[in-house]
Amino acid sequence: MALDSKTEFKYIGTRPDRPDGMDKVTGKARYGADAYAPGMLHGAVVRSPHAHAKIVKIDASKALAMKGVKAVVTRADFATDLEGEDWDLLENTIAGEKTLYDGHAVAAVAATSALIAKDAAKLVEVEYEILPCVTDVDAAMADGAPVIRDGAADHSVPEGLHPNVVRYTEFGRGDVEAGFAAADLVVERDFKTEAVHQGYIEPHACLANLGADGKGELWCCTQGHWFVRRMCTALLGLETTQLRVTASEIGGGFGGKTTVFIDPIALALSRAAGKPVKLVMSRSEVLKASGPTSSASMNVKMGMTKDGKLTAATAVFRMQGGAFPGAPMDMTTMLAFSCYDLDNVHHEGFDVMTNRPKQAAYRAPGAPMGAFAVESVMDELCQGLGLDPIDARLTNAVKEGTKSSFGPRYKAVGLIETLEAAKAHPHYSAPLAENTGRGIASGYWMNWGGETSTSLAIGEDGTVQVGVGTPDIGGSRASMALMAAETLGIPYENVRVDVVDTASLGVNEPSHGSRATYASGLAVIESAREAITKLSKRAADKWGIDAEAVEWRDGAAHPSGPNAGDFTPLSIADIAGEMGSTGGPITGHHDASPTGFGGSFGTHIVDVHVDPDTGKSTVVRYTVVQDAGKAIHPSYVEGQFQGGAAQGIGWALNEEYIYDDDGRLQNDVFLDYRIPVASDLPMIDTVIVEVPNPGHPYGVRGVGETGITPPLPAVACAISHAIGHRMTRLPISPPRVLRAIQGKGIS
Amino acid sequence: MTQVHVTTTVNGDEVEFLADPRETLLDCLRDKVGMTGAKEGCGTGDCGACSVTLDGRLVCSCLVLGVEAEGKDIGTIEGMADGDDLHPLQAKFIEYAALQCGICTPGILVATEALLKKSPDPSEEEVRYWLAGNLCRCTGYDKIIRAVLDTARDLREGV
Amino acid sequence: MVEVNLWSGLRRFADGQEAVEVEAKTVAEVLQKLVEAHPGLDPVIKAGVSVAVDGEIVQRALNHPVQPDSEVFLLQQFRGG
Amino acid sequence: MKYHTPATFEDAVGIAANATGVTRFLAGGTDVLVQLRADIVTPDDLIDVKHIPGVRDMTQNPDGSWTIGVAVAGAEMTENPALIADWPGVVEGMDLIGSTQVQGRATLTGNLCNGSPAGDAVPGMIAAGASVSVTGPDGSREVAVEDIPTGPGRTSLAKGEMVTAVHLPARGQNGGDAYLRFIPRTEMDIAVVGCAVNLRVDGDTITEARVALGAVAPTARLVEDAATALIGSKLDDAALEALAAAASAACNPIDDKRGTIEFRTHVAGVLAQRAAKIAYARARGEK
Repeated sequence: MALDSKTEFKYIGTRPDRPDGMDKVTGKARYGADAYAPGMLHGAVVRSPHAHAKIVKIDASKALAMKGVKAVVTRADFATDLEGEDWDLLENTIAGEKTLYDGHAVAAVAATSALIAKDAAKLVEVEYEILPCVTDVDAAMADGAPVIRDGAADHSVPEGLHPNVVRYTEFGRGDVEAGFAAADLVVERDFKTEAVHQGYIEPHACLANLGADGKGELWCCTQGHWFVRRMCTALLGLETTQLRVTASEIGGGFGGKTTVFIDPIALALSRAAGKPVKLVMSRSEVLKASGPTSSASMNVKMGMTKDGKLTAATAVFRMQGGAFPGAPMDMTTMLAFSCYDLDNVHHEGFDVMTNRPKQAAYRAPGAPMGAFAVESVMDELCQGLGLDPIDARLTNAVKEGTKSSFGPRYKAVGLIETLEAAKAHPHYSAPLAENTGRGIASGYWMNWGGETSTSLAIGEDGTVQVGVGTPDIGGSRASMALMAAETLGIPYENVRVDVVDTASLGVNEPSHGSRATYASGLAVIESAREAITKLSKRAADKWGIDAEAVEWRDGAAHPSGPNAGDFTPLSIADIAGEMGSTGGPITGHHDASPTGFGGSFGTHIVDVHVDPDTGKSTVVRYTVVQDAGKAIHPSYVEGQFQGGAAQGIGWALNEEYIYDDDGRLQNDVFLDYRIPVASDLPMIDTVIVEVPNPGHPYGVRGVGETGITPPLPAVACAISHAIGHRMTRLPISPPRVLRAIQGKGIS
Repeated sequence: MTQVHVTTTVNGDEVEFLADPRETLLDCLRDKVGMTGAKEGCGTGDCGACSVTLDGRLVCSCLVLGVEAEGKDIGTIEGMADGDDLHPLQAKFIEYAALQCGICTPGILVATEALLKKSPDPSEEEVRYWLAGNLCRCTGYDKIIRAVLDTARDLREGV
Repeated sequence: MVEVNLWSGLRRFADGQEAVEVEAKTVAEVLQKLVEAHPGLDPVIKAGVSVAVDGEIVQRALNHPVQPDSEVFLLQQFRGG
Repeated sequence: MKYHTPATFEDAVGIAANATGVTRFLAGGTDVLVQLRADIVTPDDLIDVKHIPGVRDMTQNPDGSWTIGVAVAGAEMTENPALIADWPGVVEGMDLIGSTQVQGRATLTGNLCNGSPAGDAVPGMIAAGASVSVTGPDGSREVAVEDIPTGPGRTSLAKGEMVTAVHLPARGQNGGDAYLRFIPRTEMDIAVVGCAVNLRVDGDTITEARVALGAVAPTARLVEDAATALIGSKLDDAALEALAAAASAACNPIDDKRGTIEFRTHVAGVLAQRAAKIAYARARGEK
């Protein structure tokens, strides 16, 4: 769908109050754990304390004998005929023959109270035969490493690699050796990043009710309730549409709530007990057994001439995604050099299994690790050649028509515009204090369209209700209402937007891939246009003229010109008030898998102070510049920029999964899984660049994910400049910085 | 099971419930009193989503036992607005888009209300340190801090 | 004929070629003809690929039109968060 | 789990002494509830001491010393200007524990009796020369704070014994104390290293000093060599260097998720110097 010629907007670009604001500031909004049902039971999950173990026997008799216990389920209570990704999903939901990571679910209990369920779970006796485990990506690829699951590798893996390497990719173009030979400076570095967690504040929670007749209802916090429906029905052997899934308000997701963990277990418990079952994860369960990111071991080599032109680039990404295939090495490889125009480029990627939980998406999945490595090398090249890091990026920046490093040519994109805006920003030229370094980095996320279905209905008074299927994580209902109001020409306040259940619309992909405002927004605009066509037809019928002779503007039908006739305009309320007697209800609807999503580039500037005596880093100033295409509700666009930056800062400085030699997670509480707190951060300045996306009527680009990509390298480069040593391993914790300052390496 | 009968005051109203001594005040508020505005984000006092006041003192309700509430005066997010009139902090949070997913918002509002009672003219640093125990993963805190500082200014100036 | 660019890891399934010419008017036909010409690509395409046509990543939009002069790339499947 | 609300220390001690299972005293609960939640410790008897008269009192005695009740929350200490004026280091150690919300509940006594080597309130108390009253089935005794912890999670308190009050000595003239800790974030972390310095000056010269370190050994510890490095000096560079060396030498830490041996040992010296400078300035009235 093409960009409208419209450039003047009445509602889009304004900052009205979000429709769910009142409920969220008064405590009324209902999240995953805020649902209750009559006769409801509480569930608790029995989890493996071992990273890798054979399940010899499960004896639930003592638990079942406990007063108040109504059901115990194990793997035997789920579908048995699954293969491929569905089998992986089930195996991750509840262990079969082996437990594959610390916290892997083994069984579950339903009881009349949460305390009884918790006590009963401790009485489920599981006999384990402990197996050797591996949690590090490089160790898992090495000869002699414990095999997580033989035969898990797919067609892409060349012979001779360890069975834990389950997918492989390799692509590029040109002659990289000739390119490096033409360079004035070549820099090659190894990098490592640890796994991190999305860190949403709301733990996974659901309320399930499944009958023996195979009909069920599920309330849960999710980014995509149609995905939940498909996954749960597959795992439980149900017909897809017999399960109605309602998405609660969602307390953060960032990709981590695009899959299922406890929902199928709650449904199985409900089916076994014949009652509704509520299941809520503890924070420890979330950290141990939901879906953190991949960790990565990387090598990047880039060559540059002394005037700043990149001549060649290669990258190798080894990424572990837990005990299942799926580490996002495909996205990492494709996006690693996405900022640069390269004739000679080569990528290699390995998807490696370890004894860790199955990785899930996390904001621009796979991209931040690659950006960390590539932008760090870019920075070192600029440093070595005495070039301004923004000028050097401008020399190589992709633009419309540039062939991307992964193949296709870019349509209109805004990298150059973000670089120019960053260079012009006062932050870039501000003086630096002692022991403080400045880092610059760019990043990209290509965004997504995906299956989308929306509906819109006109009320009797001319107000409008909109139903969308993409859960609202960060204010998207406000954006939908703005787009509907703009299209219909009616006040923002006259539009109500709901995230409706799976029985109310066609299939919707989750709110992932930065698609909600683009794809659901586009569908809402099209739904509104369909309704306008119908509204105009009613006016035409009333006036006795052709529908083509009716023009819709400012929320009313007008004769399109003097030739159409002299009629008093009919407002949406006028037409709606009579619709029952002029042909019935008036609605609009749109179903599509739109492909005109446009990617978003961003450039970040950060100043970091380092205490030379302790190695402690403090972010003292931060600026985000990013292309939004068109900011529908600028406050929530800024919010996405700021939130992405904060998560990236956490990833760079303090967040990490720490496993001991037995594969047990050492930091399964927020005390030790250290996400940034309010006093850790400065204000985060934002600049919204608008290079319209030609694939959306109003020019929208998704903005959610790009913002987490530049902070990793930007922070790392700032610290490297502050201390005079290149930091190549995340997190850049104080002990690592201190070692670097003391010249002891950065292990 | 030895449940203890607890009589306490929540937002000015007397309430009674039976609590197992192991249940937290948060469990009791949510599951027994029907007030789900306080959220459990961690259960270990690290995230602040369950913030309430206990005899006027800001606490994590996950770190208070339900049985300890006997005879106490508890304030929750549900008591912050005066009927339909939002507290100025609540209104400013909406106006400034100081929430995205909103799960941390009740705790942050209860905490900042306590701050402004104690310190009507806080510095940015003071607000940030006061809220260090209220984790927000969506916003990067920027708009939250601005909303608190500007509400404090409005209240001082009688806006 | 439409030239379809493969990522180089796929060369071993396509007789060493990096680009394969097929007669096709839609994305569905592109994929079908590729597999007919090079059956080794079948598991790759079944496992999921993205298709880019003239800079637009159309993923599985099988009815998406393809012109003889279109620039077509097979890409690894996209995943977002 | 049985929940008790004794009205006197005698009753509390009686319950604890006669209990057959696991017993815990509940004051602020910020450790007990976390351990309960994580299934680390589920007491059979939980004895809430907050119903005992006087446990919320902070009293300055006629001799200038302080008696702090076992249920006085950190937030109450930071709202007591006279206490802060006398013992700023003790108060800032307490104030660093957890969030504002945790400060509404956490207590000096709880932090001490939890037995964590990283408790932020403990080094300040040790440096101050604080003691606690301990009451048990066999009567009461006064114990120096540094003699309470015996190892991670362990104390010298016998079965049925409990701390009933904390005593801080009179501040006296020309004294100052300070506590600093290292954490990777700005708040909400467990100390990787903690250091408290308490000293007295005569003019520019340090005449008395006590230095305590936390999180660098199985218990918080008093470091006499560090004090020796300070006494008689004017906090010149040589004294600071000797102080750092003594502090680092006193470390016997572990590598764990929060820090390495190497890092803790180095930073103990850095913090000792920084805390000494603050304490010195305070002692000289440069507050």
